[in-house]
Amino acid sequence: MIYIILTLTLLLLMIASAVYAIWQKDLLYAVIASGILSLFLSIVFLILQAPDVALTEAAIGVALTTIIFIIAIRNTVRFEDEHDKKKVKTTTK
Amino acid sequence: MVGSPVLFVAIPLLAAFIIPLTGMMWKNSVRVIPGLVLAFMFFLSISLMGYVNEHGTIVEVLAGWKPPIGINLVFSPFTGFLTTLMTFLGFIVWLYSYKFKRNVDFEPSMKYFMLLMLLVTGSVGIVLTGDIFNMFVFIEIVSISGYGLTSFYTRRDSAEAAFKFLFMGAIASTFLLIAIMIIYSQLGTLNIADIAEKMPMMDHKLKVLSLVFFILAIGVEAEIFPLNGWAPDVYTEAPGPIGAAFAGIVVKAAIYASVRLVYTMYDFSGAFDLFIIIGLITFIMAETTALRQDRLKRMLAYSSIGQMGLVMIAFGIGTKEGVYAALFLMFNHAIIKSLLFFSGSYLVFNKKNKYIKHVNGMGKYLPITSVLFTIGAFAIIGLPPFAGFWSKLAILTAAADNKMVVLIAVILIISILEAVYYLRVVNRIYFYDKKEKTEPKKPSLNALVAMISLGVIVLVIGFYPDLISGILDRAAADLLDKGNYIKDVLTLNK
Amino acid sequence: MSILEILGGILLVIGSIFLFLGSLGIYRMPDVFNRLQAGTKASTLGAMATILGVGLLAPGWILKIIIIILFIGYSNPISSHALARAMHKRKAFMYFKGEEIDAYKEIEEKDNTEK
Amino acid sequence: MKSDYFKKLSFGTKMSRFFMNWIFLMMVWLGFTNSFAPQELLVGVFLTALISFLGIRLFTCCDLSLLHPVRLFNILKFIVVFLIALIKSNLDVARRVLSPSLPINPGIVKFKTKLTKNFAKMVLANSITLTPGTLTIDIVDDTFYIHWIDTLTTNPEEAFKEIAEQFEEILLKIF
Amino acid sequence: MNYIIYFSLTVMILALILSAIRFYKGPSAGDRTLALDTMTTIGVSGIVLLSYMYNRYIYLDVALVYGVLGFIGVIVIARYLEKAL
Amino acid sequence: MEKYLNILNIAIYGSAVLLMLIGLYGALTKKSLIKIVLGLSILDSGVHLLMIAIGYLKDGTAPIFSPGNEDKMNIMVDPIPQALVLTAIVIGFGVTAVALSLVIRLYRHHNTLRIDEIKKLKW
Amino acid sequence: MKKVIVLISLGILGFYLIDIFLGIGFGVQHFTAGVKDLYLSNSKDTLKVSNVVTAIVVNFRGFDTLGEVTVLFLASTALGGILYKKRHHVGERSVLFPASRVVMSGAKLLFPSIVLLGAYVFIHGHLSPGGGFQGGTIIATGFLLMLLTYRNYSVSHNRLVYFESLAGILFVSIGLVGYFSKGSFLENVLPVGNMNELFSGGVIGIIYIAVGFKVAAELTGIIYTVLHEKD
Repeated sequence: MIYIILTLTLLLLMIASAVYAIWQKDLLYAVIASGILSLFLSIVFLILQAPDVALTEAAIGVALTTIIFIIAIRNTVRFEDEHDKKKVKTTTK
Repeated sequence: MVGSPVLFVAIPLLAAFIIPLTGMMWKNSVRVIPGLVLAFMFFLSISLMGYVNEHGTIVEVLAGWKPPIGINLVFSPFTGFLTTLMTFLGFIVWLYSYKFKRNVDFEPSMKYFMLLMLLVTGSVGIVLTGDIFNMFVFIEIVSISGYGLTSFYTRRDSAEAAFKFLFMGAIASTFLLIAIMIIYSQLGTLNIADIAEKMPMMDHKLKVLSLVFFILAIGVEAEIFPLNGWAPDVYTEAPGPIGAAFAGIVVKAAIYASVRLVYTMYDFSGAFDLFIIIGLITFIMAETTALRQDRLKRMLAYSSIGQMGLVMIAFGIGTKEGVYAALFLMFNHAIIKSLLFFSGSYLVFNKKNKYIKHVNGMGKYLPITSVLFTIGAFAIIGLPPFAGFWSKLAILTAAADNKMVVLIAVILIISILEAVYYLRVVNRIYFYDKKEKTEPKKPSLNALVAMISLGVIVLVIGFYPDLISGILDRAAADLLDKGNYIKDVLTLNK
Repeated sequence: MSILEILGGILLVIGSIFLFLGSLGIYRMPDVFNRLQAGTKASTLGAMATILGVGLLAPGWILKIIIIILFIGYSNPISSHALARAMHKRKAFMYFKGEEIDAYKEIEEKDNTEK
Repeated sequence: MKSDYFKKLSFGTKMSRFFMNWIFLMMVWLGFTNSFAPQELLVGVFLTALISFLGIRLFTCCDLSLLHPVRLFNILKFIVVFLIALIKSNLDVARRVLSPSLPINPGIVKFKTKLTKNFAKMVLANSITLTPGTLTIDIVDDTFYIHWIDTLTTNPEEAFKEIAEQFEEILLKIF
Repeated sequence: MNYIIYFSLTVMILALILSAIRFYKGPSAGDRTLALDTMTTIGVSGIVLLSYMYNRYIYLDVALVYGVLGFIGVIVIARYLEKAL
Repeated sequence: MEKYLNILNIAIYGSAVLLMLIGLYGALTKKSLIKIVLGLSILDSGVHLLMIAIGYLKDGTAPIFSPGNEDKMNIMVDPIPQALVLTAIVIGFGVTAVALSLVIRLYRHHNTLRIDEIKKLKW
Repeated sequence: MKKVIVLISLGILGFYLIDIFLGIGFGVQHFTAGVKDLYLSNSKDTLKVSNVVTAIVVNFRGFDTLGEVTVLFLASTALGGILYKKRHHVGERSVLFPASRVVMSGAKLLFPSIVLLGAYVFIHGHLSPGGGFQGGTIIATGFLLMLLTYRNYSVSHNRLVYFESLAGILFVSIGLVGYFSKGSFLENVLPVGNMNELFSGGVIGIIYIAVGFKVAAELTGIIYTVLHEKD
């Protein structure tokens, strides 16, 4: 029973972070959300008895993809609507 | 036996890993080694073709595990024919671009030749492999080298074209994975022959849906109608020889993949009608769009898509004559479209937008290139003394045998459209005056050799079509003989 | 029920409660520094206790368990320190009960004038 | 790897650092493999030797003298003190989090330390971060800037006594 | 013994949800990164617990790698927020 | 137990498909190039979850014959989808890296990430 | 308008996907004569590899892995080509200013352990979860940590190329040794040993070590290229 609840919660949080990643205008937050998605996905893989895949997802999904996205944001812009560049100051405070 | 099919993959990969090392010591090696490898692949495939003609299909086992367990490579008359064609074209593309753009730096040029070699390798891998997941891996190899090659020039639009290609390719690869998983979940195997044998056990609905996913995925590379949005941009923005490589190599491999699926893996004939419909739509849409283009490479791109539609139609006819016609068309299209791309990119060399009007009066300045372009144009329209005539004839007779009158009419009408836009370009080459003052670029010797050899092949096949018809006959028979394929792969005595 | 199992069970309960308290801390606290305070300490101890509890329940795994514990105890404060420094540099909102006590400001002002 | 952060050291200490790190990495390897099988040990010895040889310029924190019994005793003492402080800090956090009125009075204070080695400062900073109500924000030379959840004093010396004295005493004996 | 594990898992789930709420509410980038960090820590302990439940020693590798890479991810984000990247 | 498995059936397949759809939605409708790439990577994640779920077997354990508890290893989940997903994840990462480098180059030329301002070729 | 069309088509796609997969079922096996049991038994009896996934990835379907390594190689090549520009001041520094003392000292102590962890993961690929790709990724992130914390830390480009090429050549040549001595590419040529010991599984361990080095070098190269993109 607890397995079911655990799995359902993880799946729910996963979907929520995916929706958040698509919905959020701030690309940095979206990228962090996709990192969280991979985090939960890796635990789900473990529950589905696939430790190899969980390890790979933890290594590539959580770390590398997030890192390379952040470097890409560093090289470009942080906001989806570039006209709101002034928002940087208001949102990060 | 001189070699084995696995060398088609192993040697280029070995070379690709060696090239960065040798490039540090001897800079020219980054150009020479890929050429040597491509030439080696071509001769290997010719010698293996000779062996296959005498002894029958070669099935190469990898890692020592027999087919349902391990991956296997199949070198049959059909795949061997395609392999020979692809490696030959790869070599010609290399030859053409050997001195291409001297002003390009060392590092990009190394990447260019390496990516070109791996593009050919990936396409050959798609054709040779007997395992659907392995096919997925090779498709990804082809796609990624395609993205790299498309954005080779650091111009504005090339990155955009590559991004577009990547977008469609990424979605397609997920569809391919879904289709593979549907099949695996029902049959528990990934080997094509094994799947083909067990296919009747599968639920009909799942069968149809998985085929749809397969076609959606492979259609992106095969440039079938709604999925070919990337093609014109990529052909326009990529370097000239890469357009030829796409038209001659990548698309052929993708068409092979879809044909292998429908003819061998799936056991219902409704797919043939699907082929005809898709092919017809692609053919009509592409040729009518090509008529409206004002850029040369874009026009050639649409023409190439149209020809692929014609190939799909020919495969959709489903009889031996149809397959024969399709293979002939593939051969002709590979040779002729490469010739057109090669000579066409010299006709509009160094122009920023490469409009058709830039070819005005080039007949006087670049006589050989213009003649070669004209030969290519006449051949692809299907005028009698050239190679294209025989393939058009073959498809028309195949359609006539099956009493597909509408099909014949449509092909003929669209062919006239095709003739219109090609003859328009030829007309401009010879009967217009040159307006720009810039001096046209003369082709270098290696490029000239490459173009002339292609032109000679077009002429020779045009006069003596029997040279190739034996090979095509065997290849068509091999494709249609599904039971033999399964027997060859599964009852392997090693 | 051996003594190890009882100890392990107790550690599991304590650890998970502290994990929860850490999350509650980052949920309740008013600004990012206080959240970091609560989150780091409680979740570090919570994770360490939980993992040690598992190590006591399955004694054969103990070496690897110790490595994981050491690693968590080592890396968590570093990451929260890095975050705190970054957020202070970004001039994130700081909550003060009474007057403002910010000794670090002088360094940042010095940095800014140097630039 | 030309850097001013990697200090140049003479050969003797290099050797001794190498062995220290070999021992350290070997212990980590034992933790990873969780087994004493001869094959694992063999591979581990070679691998850790290789890594500590290649990364000789990275290890500047400590050498074999760390294994002196007095220091080992102090390390143990430090761990005990640290664990007690950690548990205390957690109870403190629990008290603050669970009380409905959030009894906090945050602020940033500074104090100076007598430690000289970067690594020792790092350990001190980590310990401070994990102990009651404090969070290291930055170290500039030998000044620590601490975010204090319940600011009792802004005087550097008093703050030092309150926060870091017990750790620093032991750390000075270790390094 | 099983009930203790169930209890711990339930509490961990609640903790995960609380940090997820903090991630959603923000307001600053630091809060979100902190939420990610906390989730990683909870995840490591959760994986260790799961590996005990399934009684497979080898799953501990996943926890170790998970912790290391989560830490590096947080450092990267912190460095980006410092505008040092 | 049947009932619970049924719940999980719907939940896991449903969330995998939902992940795919969310990713596709983002990739198709969003304007920012990085968002599009993010959508593609979410799409990949969904497919990977789908593949692993197909290979799962009730009461199965991971396909690793480690010493200790041999009694559990009668039923093993299907190792093949796991191997395929391993390959697919790495390939997906390669594609993502190439896509992001293309995005960086597009930004270098156009100084914007918005697709409707870049669109010079027909999309 | 576009969103509505997209939503409708996605709805259709989602309906069909859910339909297919609910029909397939969760936790049950549909096929009876699949290759799964062959893989399990062969891996246990013939190859003596305890991690069946590794056995599949490296031996039964080792050709896929070769392709996968090639994909990463291609990705790093293509990325270098895409981001190429004639720059004079490339690779001078990766970050603008160093991190704080704490992070620097922490990273310095952690870096060897991370590399050791990566090596552990790919050496034990046939015994426990993980393998070349994961281990390589971990090592690459370790290098990234150093690049991010120290301002002047740099990775020698030539050394990366050496590692990458030599590891790739090692992989292909192991395959070719199998081809020339036993008759098929990538076939096992070494004794397989006993199950659950470190030296077992024949060439699988060696191949995974090669893959690990190659992936580590490639990913470090990718990160390095992207990180130094901005002037």
